[in-house]
Amino acid sequence: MAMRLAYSKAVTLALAEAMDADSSVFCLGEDVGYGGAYGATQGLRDRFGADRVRDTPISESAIVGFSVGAAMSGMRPVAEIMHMDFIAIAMDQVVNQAAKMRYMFGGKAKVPLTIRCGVGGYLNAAAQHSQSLESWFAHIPGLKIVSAATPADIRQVLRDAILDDNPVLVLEPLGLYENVGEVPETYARKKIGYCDVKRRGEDVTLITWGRTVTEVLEAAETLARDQIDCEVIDLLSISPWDKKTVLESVWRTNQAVVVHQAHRTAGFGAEVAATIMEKAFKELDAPVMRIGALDTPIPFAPAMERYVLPTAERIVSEVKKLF
Amino acid sequence: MAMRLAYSKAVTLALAEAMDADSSVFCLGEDVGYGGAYGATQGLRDRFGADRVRDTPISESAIVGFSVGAAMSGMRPVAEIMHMDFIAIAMDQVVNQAAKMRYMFGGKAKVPLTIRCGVGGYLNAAAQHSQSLESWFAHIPGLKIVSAATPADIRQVLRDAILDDNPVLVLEPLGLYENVGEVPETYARKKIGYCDVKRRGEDVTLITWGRTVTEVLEAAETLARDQIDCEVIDLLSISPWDKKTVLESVWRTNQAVVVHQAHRTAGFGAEVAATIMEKAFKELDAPVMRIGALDTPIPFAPAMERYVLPTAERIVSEVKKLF
Amino acid sequence: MAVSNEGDILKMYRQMVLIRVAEETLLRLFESAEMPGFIHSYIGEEATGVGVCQALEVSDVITSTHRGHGHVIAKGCDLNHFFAELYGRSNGTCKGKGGSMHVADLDIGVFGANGIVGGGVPIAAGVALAASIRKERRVSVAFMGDGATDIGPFHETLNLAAVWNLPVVFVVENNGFADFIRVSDHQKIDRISKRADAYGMKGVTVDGNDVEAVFIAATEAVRAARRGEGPTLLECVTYRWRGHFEGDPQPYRTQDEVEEWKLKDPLKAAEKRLEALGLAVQADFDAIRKEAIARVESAVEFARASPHVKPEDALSDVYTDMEVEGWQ
Amino acid sequence: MAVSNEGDILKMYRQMVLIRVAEETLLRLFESAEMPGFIHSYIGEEATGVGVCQALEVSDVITSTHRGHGHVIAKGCDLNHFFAELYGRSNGTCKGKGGSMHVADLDIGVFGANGIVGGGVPIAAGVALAASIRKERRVSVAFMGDGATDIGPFHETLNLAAVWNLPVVFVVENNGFADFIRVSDHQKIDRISKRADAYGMKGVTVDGNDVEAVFIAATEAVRAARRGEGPTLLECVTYRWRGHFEGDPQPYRTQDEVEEWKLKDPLKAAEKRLEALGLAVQADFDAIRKEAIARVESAVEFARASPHVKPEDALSDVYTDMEVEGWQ
Ligand SMILES: Cc1ncc(C[n+]2csc(CCOP(=O)(O)OP(=O)(O)O)c2C)c(N)n1
Ligand SMILES: Cc1ncc(C[n+]2csc(CCOP(=O)(O)OP(=O)(O)O)c2C)c(N)n1
Ligand SMILES: [Mg+2]
Ligand SMILES: [Mg+2]
Repeated sequence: MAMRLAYSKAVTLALAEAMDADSSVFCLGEDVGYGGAYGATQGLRDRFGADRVRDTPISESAIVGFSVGAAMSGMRPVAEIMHMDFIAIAMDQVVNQAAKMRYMFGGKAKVPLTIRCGVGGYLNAAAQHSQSLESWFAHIPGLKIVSAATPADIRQVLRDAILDDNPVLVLEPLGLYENVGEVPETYARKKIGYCDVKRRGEDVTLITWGRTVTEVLEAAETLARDQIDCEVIDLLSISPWDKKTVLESVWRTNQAVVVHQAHRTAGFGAEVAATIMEKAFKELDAPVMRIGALDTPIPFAPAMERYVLPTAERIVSEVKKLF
Repeated sequence: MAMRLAYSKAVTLALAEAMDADSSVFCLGEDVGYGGAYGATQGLRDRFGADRVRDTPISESAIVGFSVGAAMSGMRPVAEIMHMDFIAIAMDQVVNQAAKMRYMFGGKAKVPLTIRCGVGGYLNAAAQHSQSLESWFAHIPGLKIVSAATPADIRQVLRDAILDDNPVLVLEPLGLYENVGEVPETYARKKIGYCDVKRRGEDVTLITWGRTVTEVLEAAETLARDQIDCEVIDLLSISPWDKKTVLESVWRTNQAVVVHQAHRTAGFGAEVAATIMEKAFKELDAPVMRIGALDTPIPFAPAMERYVLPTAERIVSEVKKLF
Repeated sequence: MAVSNEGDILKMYRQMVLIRVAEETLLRLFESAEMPGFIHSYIGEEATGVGVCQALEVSDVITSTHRGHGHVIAKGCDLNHFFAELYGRSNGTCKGKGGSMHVADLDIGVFGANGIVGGGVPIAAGVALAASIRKERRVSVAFMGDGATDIGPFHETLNLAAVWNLPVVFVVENNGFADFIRVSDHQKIDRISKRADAYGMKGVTVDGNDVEAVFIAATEAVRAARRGEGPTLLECVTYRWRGHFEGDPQPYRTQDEVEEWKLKDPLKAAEKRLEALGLAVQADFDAIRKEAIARVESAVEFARASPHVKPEDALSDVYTDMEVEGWQ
Repeated sequence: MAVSNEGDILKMYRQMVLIRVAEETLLRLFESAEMPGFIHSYIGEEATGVGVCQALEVSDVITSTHRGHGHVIAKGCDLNHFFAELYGRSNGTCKGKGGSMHVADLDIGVFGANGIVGGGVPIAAGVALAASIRKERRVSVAFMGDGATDIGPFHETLNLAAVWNLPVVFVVENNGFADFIRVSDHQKIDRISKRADAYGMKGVTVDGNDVEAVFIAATEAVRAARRGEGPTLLECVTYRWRGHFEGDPQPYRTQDEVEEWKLKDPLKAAEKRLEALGLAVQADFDAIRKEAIARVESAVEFARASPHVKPEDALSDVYTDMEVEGWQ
């Protein structure tokens, strides 16, 4: 029996299940005890107690740093960074500590740490509350990164992340928290690194993740009306990513477009595009197209923000250029 | 009359010239008053006084944050981050503040800030003292990034950075500080965004920057003996980068390899490769090759570090695969 | 401590009323979805921003926070362009690029509201550093919340500002909460101003709802800074009447608690004082409020009539010398 | 304060000598270029690491710093694998991946030296958080330098550790300098332990060259932590005999100053105390030193004879469950 849940409640579900299943799982972050700024941890403190659902001061570096220490001691902390922009305060702990501990210590440490980040724009929250910074972390060995666009997927990837013995960033698009969808009753673990083909198609492979999944799917519907048959792959896992599935699709469609909400320049789309071109150079009819936010800080005024960020409409008009 | 100077002394020269030319230029950072951990600011405090050459506590966030405020007040601070790894402490001030101030404030602020960072490995300094993180910053609108591999080039780009009205990161490869080379007597300003073709060649375009410039040039010499005639472009400026020169070269050679010391995955090489493939798809005989550090934290033991980081020898063997 | 110039109280009262009315108006506009983004209301905390800014000269600089409307208006930001910014219009103070969390006006020393907690703290110190190097008389003020005193850059900044003896005042608006978290749950000390001791800096706590007390303490701190005596940490104890942001369900406190604090309304307190001093009577207060309403309404009209931004406007102001590429 | 168990002093003296000899040996090896990387010498500061670690149980945890050799040896790290790590050999504590700045041995509670100033501070608190949640008796200690007390994560950590009342001790080794900068030039307070007040935490300063005093203070702090009384900030005042790193030209101090501090040699002080207590005489000290030399020499031999790393070893230990691709 599947349930219908809002995205934020699917997060809560995953956290509750994980805490039920394993007493070493605990949550910490700003306001998480009161349910979180976006309601994703509602009810957890009542259920699991203040010891395991911890409100913190505004101290991102301590939030992540304490989590690293706790993880090295055998706990499975789930830290929340309210907006990914704020992870800037905690970069040392994420990148120089969490990511490298195991390696620096010759494989003797395990850091089973999950960092949930609200991510991205379309909130009219301007330049310091709208960033999608996954490419920073994809560049850092030792980290894994997942993201999801539907309630079912976030439940899956978040639980997978918590079970993973490595530090994993879980990116939750802020603009999707209220979207409702089906969530399967049971969870079965999958090892991080899988993607999901959200739509089968023959003409072009659209690769995306996070917030733009919904935009891409909408674009694919529109394009279908113009006889352009899109395959849509939601990476779900950005690091590592499922190259095999993507390449097999591109070998078949001979065209690829990568779409993300992060800035286009030096976004993770560049990695995907470069990889596809390395491995499917002969099969490609055209260069891999990259669609991302324009290279400006995210502006406040809605009309400008909608212009800067990729939308379904924009994706349609860009993809059409290939045909 | 050119001078022969060590790289670190070319940095000192550029700083002294800039401070001589403009009283709003000042330096701050850990140990800069005592000449800096790597000797790049030696003698400056004696010459310009403790007001303009300032030792700071170990407070990277304050170093950059104070610089942002001073820059917005019309000063031209030159902040030093001893190893780029430590910029992790200051990411908020670099990315959320310095980069975005002008934009968030509707173009009314100017942030003429220079951030000098020692960068990269080959020092046996292990995972937290060896990173090359330029791709993080290339992803952030509002920042510029330059790097240089020779004394002459660092004098040029550093002075250009200080004169620039935007925040500029200047990456100084730690492994090159003691290299000696000619530096022209006079400086003439160039607007950031230029590259330097360090070697003309017909068979393949090698694009690189920073520490790997010397490795690539050495590799090109070796390859020449095998009749492989490499063009070597030192980007010098990573953001923005001189696409035109690179593309014109690739249109001619029909092959491109991008080499950097940063990790390969999601490194700036992905951006360069993706761009070349977008703009020279038809001209390319093979996919753009990317050579970067392997995707592991930088290990301590010299034998492992040399394996992980790209070396001239490795570049030779990789490039040969194209022929 | 010397009583402030009595005329100042009236002036400050006027400012507080203006802020109150502006904020009340904003809430209505926001509720009716006329205004995009997030709103963090300053209602109840007016005495702090006003008392501090009254101690400043135009050439002095403030950095503000996500809860910045009060600071910005108190420092003298033009209301028309302020409202236009909140509407995201092209003649807003930031051309619609900043919005509520980034209102700025460098000409009058508003170096910006800031969406990052603690983000403006080192920046204000950097302004003071520039003043110190150039031997200018400029003083800067960093406004921050109680929550901001827990974040790393606060610590780095206060330490270095003390070491360099900079002309900066760190104003902590202790409004009882950091987001949903009570001060007593995010730090274990009874006075935030105690943190000054960790830096060899002067620390002062005042009633942040008493505009005169704030003004006097701020004047003292600003004078000390200007005289080269270095920074002060000034804690103003006040209370946030509204939720953290508009829409906050506020499970963390009772309405009773809020009502209790409303009895300490800084505007009412100022009215009492003005009456006691014989400087004004109820009719004056009514007139002042009416005048404020008129000013705010006209600013809202200005904003509503302001030109909408063009999508492509987004491409400018990233760099001083380069345009960014738009969609082809 | 109660005198420590007298046997402890002898034990601690032994440890200090071992560290001193290990460090002296390292310097020679480093100078002869036998050892790669950077070396930050602990000579002169032995009493701090030893006094603190003596107060700990094996299951207690420390996080250390770039100047970590002393801490790590004092906590009981096996000398053979310690030296092998510094040589970058595959049977080093970190398989040659960490080197001097990252020596770690989780089994005996060494959660690593750390190359980032302040990097280990929140990590130690996180270990204490785990102990607190699981109601274990484990206490953790974060070692840090005076310089580390200026960095943001220090502040965030101490505040939160106090709020959560965690079983952690923050040990500040005030050795007079942060890199080239004197403490008086990087902070304006006379006692770093004063910073504890900013967090509602207990702060103590002791003579960091008096191993007994350090031990007593650390024991008290550890006991308090174990009893659920929360964290302590323990400042140990000592002095760095060598340059910041080997090769540092030290323009920032005179040799006279160094010589003065050498008169306060913690080893010599312990010898005096042992003699006064009638627990040992010069011949014992000579024997202890000889024994230390033998242990260190044998560890160096072990390291030298240890297998070299293979380049491809670099590919493992990035993740628990994935290998990284090497060159094709
Ligand atoms: C670095 C950072 N972390 C978290 C947030 C989210 N956030 C916005 S306001 C706020 C609370 C601020 O509390 P306080 O400093 O007391 O200011 P107040 O809202 O009470 O005025 C938080 C946590 C942020 N903007 N920046
Ligand atoms: C975040 C960061 N900034 C700068 C450095 C460079 N650095 C290494 S050690 C050191 C000085 C540390 O001083 P202190 O904390 O007093 O320790 P000590 O060296 O005196 O033992 C500095 C600045 C670093 N490793 N990390
Ligand atoms: Mg508050
Ligand atoms: Mg020190």
